[in-house]
Amino acid sequence: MIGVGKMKQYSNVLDRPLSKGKQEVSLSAFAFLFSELVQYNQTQVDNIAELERRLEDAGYAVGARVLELLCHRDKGNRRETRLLGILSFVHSTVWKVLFGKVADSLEKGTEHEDEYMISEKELLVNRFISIPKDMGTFNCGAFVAGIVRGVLDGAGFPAVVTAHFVPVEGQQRPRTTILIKFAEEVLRREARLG
Amino acid sequence: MEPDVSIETSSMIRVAVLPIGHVPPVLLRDYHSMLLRHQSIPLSAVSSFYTEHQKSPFAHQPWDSGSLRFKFVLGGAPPSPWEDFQSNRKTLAVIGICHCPSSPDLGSVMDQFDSACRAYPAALVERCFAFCPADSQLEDGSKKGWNLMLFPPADRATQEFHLQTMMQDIAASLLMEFEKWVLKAEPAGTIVKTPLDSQATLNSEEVIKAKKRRLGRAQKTMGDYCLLAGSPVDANLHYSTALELARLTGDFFWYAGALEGSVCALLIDRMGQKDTAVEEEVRYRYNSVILHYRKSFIQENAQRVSPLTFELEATLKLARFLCRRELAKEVVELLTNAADGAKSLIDASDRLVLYVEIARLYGTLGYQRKAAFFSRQVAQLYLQQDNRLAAISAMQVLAMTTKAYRVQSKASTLEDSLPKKETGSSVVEGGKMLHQSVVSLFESQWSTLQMVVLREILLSAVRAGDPLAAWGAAARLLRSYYPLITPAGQNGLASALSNSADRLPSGTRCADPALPFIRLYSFPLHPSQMDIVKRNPAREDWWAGAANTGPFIYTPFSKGEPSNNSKQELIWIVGEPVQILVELANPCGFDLRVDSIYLSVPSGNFDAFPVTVNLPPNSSKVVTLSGIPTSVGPVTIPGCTVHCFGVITEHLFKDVDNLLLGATQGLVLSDPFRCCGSARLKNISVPSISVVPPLPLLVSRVVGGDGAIILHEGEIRDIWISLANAGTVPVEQVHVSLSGKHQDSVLFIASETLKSALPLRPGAEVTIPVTLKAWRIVLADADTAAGRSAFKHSKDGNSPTLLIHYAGTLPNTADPSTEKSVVPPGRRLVVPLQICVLQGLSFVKARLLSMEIPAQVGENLPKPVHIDNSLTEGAVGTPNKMDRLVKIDPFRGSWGLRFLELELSNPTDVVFEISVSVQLENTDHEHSLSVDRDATEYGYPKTRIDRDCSARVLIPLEHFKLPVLDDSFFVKDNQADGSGRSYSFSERNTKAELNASIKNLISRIKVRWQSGRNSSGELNIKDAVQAALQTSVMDVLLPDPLTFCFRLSRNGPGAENIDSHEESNDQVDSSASKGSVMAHEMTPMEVMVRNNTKELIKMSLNVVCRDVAGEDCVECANATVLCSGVLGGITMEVPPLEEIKHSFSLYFLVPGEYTLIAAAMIEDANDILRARARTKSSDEPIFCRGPPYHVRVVGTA
Amino acid sequence: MPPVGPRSGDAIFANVERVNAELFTLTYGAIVRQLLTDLEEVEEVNKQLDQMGYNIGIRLIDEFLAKSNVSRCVDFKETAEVIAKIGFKMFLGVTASVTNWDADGTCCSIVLEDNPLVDFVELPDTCQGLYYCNILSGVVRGALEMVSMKTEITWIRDMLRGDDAFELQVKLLKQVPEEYPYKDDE
Amino acid sequence: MATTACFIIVSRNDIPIYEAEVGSAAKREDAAQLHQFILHAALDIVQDLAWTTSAMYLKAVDRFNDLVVSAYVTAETHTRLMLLHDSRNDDGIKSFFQEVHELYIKTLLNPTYLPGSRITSSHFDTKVRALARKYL
Repeated sequence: MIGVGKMKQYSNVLDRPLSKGKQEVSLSAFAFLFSELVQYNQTQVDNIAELERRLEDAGYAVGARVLELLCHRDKGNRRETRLLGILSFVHSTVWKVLFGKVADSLEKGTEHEDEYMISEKELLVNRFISIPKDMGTFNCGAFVAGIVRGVLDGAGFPAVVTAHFVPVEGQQRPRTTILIKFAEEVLRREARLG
Repeated sequence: MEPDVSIETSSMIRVAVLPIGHVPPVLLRDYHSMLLRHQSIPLSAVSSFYTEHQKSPFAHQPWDSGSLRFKFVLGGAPPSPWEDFQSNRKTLAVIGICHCPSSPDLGSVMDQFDSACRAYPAALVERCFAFCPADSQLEDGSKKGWNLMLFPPADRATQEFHLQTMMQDIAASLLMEFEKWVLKAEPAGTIVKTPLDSQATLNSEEVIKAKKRRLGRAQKTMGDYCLLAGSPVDANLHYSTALELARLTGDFFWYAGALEGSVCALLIDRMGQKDTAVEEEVRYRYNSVILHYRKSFIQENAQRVSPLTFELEATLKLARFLCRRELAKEVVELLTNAADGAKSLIDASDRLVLYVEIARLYGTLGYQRKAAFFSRQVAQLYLQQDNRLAAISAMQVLAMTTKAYRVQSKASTLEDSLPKKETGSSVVEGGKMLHQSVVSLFESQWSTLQMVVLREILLSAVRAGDPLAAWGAAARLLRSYYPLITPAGQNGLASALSNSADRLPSGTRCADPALPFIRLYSFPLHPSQMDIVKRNPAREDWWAGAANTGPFIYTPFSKGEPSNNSKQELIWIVGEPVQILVELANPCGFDLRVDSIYLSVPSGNFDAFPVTVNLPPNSSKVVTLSGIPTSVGPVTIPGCTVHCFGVITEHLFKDVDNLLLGATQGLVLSDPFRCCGSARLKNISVPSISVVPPLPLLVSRVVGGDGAIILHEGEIRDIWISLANAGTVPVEQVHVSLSGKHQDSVLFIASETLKSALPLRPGAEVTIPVTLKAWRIVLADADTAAGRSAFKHSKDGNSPTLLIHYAGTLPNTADPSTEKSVVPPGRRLVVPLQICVLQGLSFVKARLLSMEIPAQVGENLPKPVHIDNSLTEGAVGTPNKMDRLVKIDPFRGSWGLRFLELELSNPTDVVFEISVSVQLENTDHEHSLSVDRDATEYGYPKTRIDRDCSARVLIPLEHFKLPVLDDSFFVKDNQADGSGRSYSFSERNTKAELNASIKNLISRIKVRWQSGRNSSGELNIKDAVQAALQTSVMDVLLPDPLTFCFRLSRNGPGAENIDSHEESNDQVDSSASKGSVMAHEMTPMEVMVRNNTKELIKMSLNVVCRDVAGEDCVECANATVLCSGVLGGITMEVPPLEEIKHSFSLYFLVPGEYTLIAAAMIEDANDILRARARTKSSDEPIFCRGPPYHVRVVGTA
Repeated sequence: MPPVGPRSGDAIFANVERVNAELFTLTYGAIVRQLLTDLEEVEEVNKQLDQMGYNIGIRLIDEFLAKSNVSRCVDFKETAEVIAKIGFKMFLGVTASVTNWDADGTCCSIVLEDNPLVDFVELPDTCQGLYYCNILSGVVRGALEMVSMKTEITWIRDMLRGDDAFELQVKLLKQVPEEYPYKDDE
Repeated sequence: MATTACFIIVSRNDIPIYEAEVGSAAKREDAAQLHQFILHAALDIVQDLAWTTSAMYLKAVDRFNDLVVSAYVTAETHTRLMLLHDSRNDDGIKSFFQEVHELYIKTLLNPTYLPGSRITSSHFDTKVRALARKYL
């Protein structure tokens, strides 16, 4: 029956036009799915770091694809070759498409040249997840961090990307900051390109 | 074309360096390198040797700043046809190099030198340097002609200095020669030609033009000499005129030449310092140089000669000049154009040079892949010319490309492994993207290219006669690309491997492994026999905590993905062999013979035992590799050392792991193990192993028991386990514990015996008994055939296991010095008791029987039943056993006598003998005066049950009757028959008591079996019996409230003596005869009523006498029995636990059998009685009836 | 003012918060990818996906009942309809149809023309036998179990296997008498 | 249609994840090999060039003898579509690249496809060859 499948042309993904990305599903559907992602991975690890790594990997897979898709669809086949360009691409284009809004803020790290931060008051994936006490600093943002890393790495800006809770005064829920630390080769190249 | 040309080349004086006589290559290289230090001699240094003969033509010679440049050509070069065009192509000096020790006769040396020099007509200066001459040579050397320079043996510095002066001298003389030449050249415009100008062209020219052209060329040449003389300014002057003339005469070729010269002059003048202006200028002029060379291309003699080489050289020169990363684009453009030229080059060697140069330049540009590409082109050119030297060069060139094509030999990767990783990780930040890191680790990536390159390397290596290189190439090819190679091709490679191996000395090592693929299969941590347990010196019972862990706790494959960070600790012991399983795969189409394979242990404290393996095509095999740790310390096992295809190679586990990882990601060609049909297994991390000093080693053996110990259900047997110390250290501590299922089946372990044997010296042995009691087979298995289920059991590992923790001496931790020295660990010996429980007798059912045996009226008083031991002990088979089996007390009456009938069947194929015994506490009869014995046991005859037979066993129960009826029982009774009456205390409690009493009743019944000589056990029938008794337990236990009995009171009162127990039995026997009554006599009788309760009972007693027909023969019309005294409605009160007598007399008219029955109507019965009588209503009277008594009346009617 | 009877799927979907389907699809893709890498065997992956779906199903039912005031559907037929028409719409924004009822109304098919899970997906030969959308069957099973209907769910058609639609066969095994332990605690 | 045309997709780590000889010329193994060697060599140039422009189509980047290498760098910078050809039809090549790029995106989006691994899908191959016939 698989053979039959190959015959059917319309069944093949390559023949379908790329979606315009306007389609939507209910947030709770995603919420359920995401919580399953987290729960499954919990069964595969014995420590938080490992869990975050696995979530990040999952995110990476998403990011790498999103990059290619969006550059083609939303940026008319232009590549981002400069650091700031790619950052704003992540901060605005990627965020807009995936989370329906531009990220709250994009800042340059104060102490380190190679660090940038994307902050979000209420990261989509953290909205419906409440971290059990025993999981300490675990942050589902790792998934988003993975997406970011996927985009950056894909575009040739390898970086270490991590998600952190940052307490905000006057609010009991902390905001999530995605910390991006670029590899030195990236900065070297930036310098060369001037 | 010439290799290694640059713009500056035009200013270099070419010097041939020729070895004269035999000069060992090493030395030659050394001397040459000494010369190379003097490639540039400053004019300032020359001046001392320089003597001005005439006005120097070099007006603007920069004596202070300038210098002469040399280009040493080792071995010299054939004269070029283009010498006139570019003077730097002339070999202007010859330097001979002679190593005196190897050529003693300096005379002949000189002759050789002179003859050598003849090959260089253009040479202006000739010198022969003779190194380290002997004294003899020194003196006759001085005689010889002036151009032999002796370098007496001296320290390096001196020789350096000597050489320097020599060179300066040479420089000076050359300079003077140049001056001569220029002066000579000036007036007479000597005709200089190049192969380019054909006769035709020369003749055809009209005179003026020809003259001009000659002048121009002369000027150009003089410019060249100025350059060589290190005077750029003078050179420039000549060049500009030359350019002018060449332009006028359209002599493009020479124009270009002059222009090149001018650029060189410019650079020399600028002392090599480049600023953008200069760079711009150079770029500009050189482009026109290139242009003009191209212009000077003349069709008609194109085949014979073409200026193309010059165009290309110029291009390369510019490229080299600009060769910087920033200008990459431009350089690439130049080089690409240059490359285009290749195909139109006539001379193959020119093409070779061209490609070499391009490759080099790309290399310096950092374009490794480009460089590799052209290097390969070079290699192919070499391979086209079919000779060994060419092959060698080809091989060397290809070797340089391997990095770019990622087919390096492991040997080379080892060096640059670090930077490689670094770049790898920069692409793969944090190495998190697993598959990427895998890919960069995996050999095969751009297989098409890689295979070609490796094939070429193999080919060239074979031609070059370098078997090792050939082997390595073939190995890499086979290992990485077998899936892409046809079986035929694979065979070819295999034979290539063995062929090259034949040319190699045996025991040659190669960095590149070929086949097979080897992965860690499993790491048998200690067989449970040898478990090692960390010994905590602090606690005495170090085994505690370790004890509960079953033997199979250390399983190397833990759940979850292989996490290498959490490596297992593993301890090996010096001198105790260990084994590791590896899996070998041969995915190729030929039989693979691994001559030897053994664990490679760099740490060196391990003796690995090699094994030989044969792997059929496309097969994999799991091989056990063993070895013995030789000394204490950590052991690392990165892989295996393999001797295969005649060469020894290292196979690292991690390489294969990466490969497999790649395979799972679908990134690599194929998984060698999968395609050999071997299952995928999680990759196993080598545990971190440490070797510890020798420990004691206990080995166990079940004495006589080969394999499983076979027991019948419930069987109890002793077995003997012998423990021997096979280690080299005495056992000091030992502790035995149990684990596993059915621990309760081990009744006793003589651990004391073991302890007492300590310390157990090496080789010593001790045997300890262990008492086992077979458990019952669960009913599930019971129906399946006994044997099978039994074996299944033993397999299930549901037999118990003995854990014997033991250890050697504990270093006295008293002194702190030994504190740090780690305590030698203890060990654990696991002795699984392989118990097979065979199904034994199977219990079919138990049921309650009751029977009634009427009593006889006799003279004696009924006595409470009791048997003294003398009769029971082993009284099996004695004649009077029967009446013990069924205990009848004729007087007390055996009314409602109850038996427990057990039905047993024997499905096994052995014979069983059953013996039932009942145990009684004498406390039952507290009222009897018998001396108190704590327990008496009733034996019953053995019952034999043959195979496949079943048998019944009767167990009378009346012994259990209680003497007294008191209320405590009623509650139970009441619970028992579940009447809903409410009582003071809670049900639960009473139920418990009830069960307790039943249990205790049951527990006194034992059914033992015996089979054969040494197998015996007890049948577990408690539940069954309980079930059987549950309902009627009350009737079994409880006496009636009243018991009645009759007797003949013929020998008057007083005869009632209760103390004549001894002869009770015979009396009972005789009672029948004695009790017979004569007809036609007044027979006085007594009826006795005993109150078994603790309260006084009021009642009205009735006595009835019936004949055989059951007619009441007293109170009827034609009475056959007359009576005196009251028989009916006798009201009496019986005090608790007392008897009351009532006398009467009977007169039997007719002899025969009569039955006396006493019955009583209890008035105002209390609850107890009601309960016993199981009546609900409180008003209805309770009727109590004794057992029937028989009276035999003899006599005549 | 609770609207009478169940609200239409579209109405609900219009009102619930929504996210870009691509995020959903790609995330699901990432999950499947992880499972394939971790479990290696396609069968295991199918199991795990079904399990995940089941976990979702049993949690999702509350929200479903709450948002769509579906008066608890007693008979299986009705339930199936509700799932197809409302359930799929309100969560995935796609509508499904119910067909192929068997005689005794205990077995039907839920047919999906359009399925956000499988955008971009094409099964390579190494993944034949994978039920890519198996999570859906799990969801349906789990949800139905919460309304006390034990069901067995099998894929009849799968576009990834070349069929023209996705068809889930839902077979009612047994219907536990009505009781809502999960309804109250919210 | 180009007589010679060799198309490859090179992943990050410079591994060809798709190769196709799409020229009309008869296939010869040594030729095919040479083509790949040329393409491989061109990677150095592409690498440098890629960062100097944000365009994906880099036009002709390198040549050897009369064989020209044109390159197209996708957003996922490490993925390069490279074509070795002897024709000079620039627009054709450009559109070819763009359409193949779209195919590549679709392939990439397939979750069962692991970025950087070989593209084994047979549809992909057939479609690429079709495009080659159409544009080259």
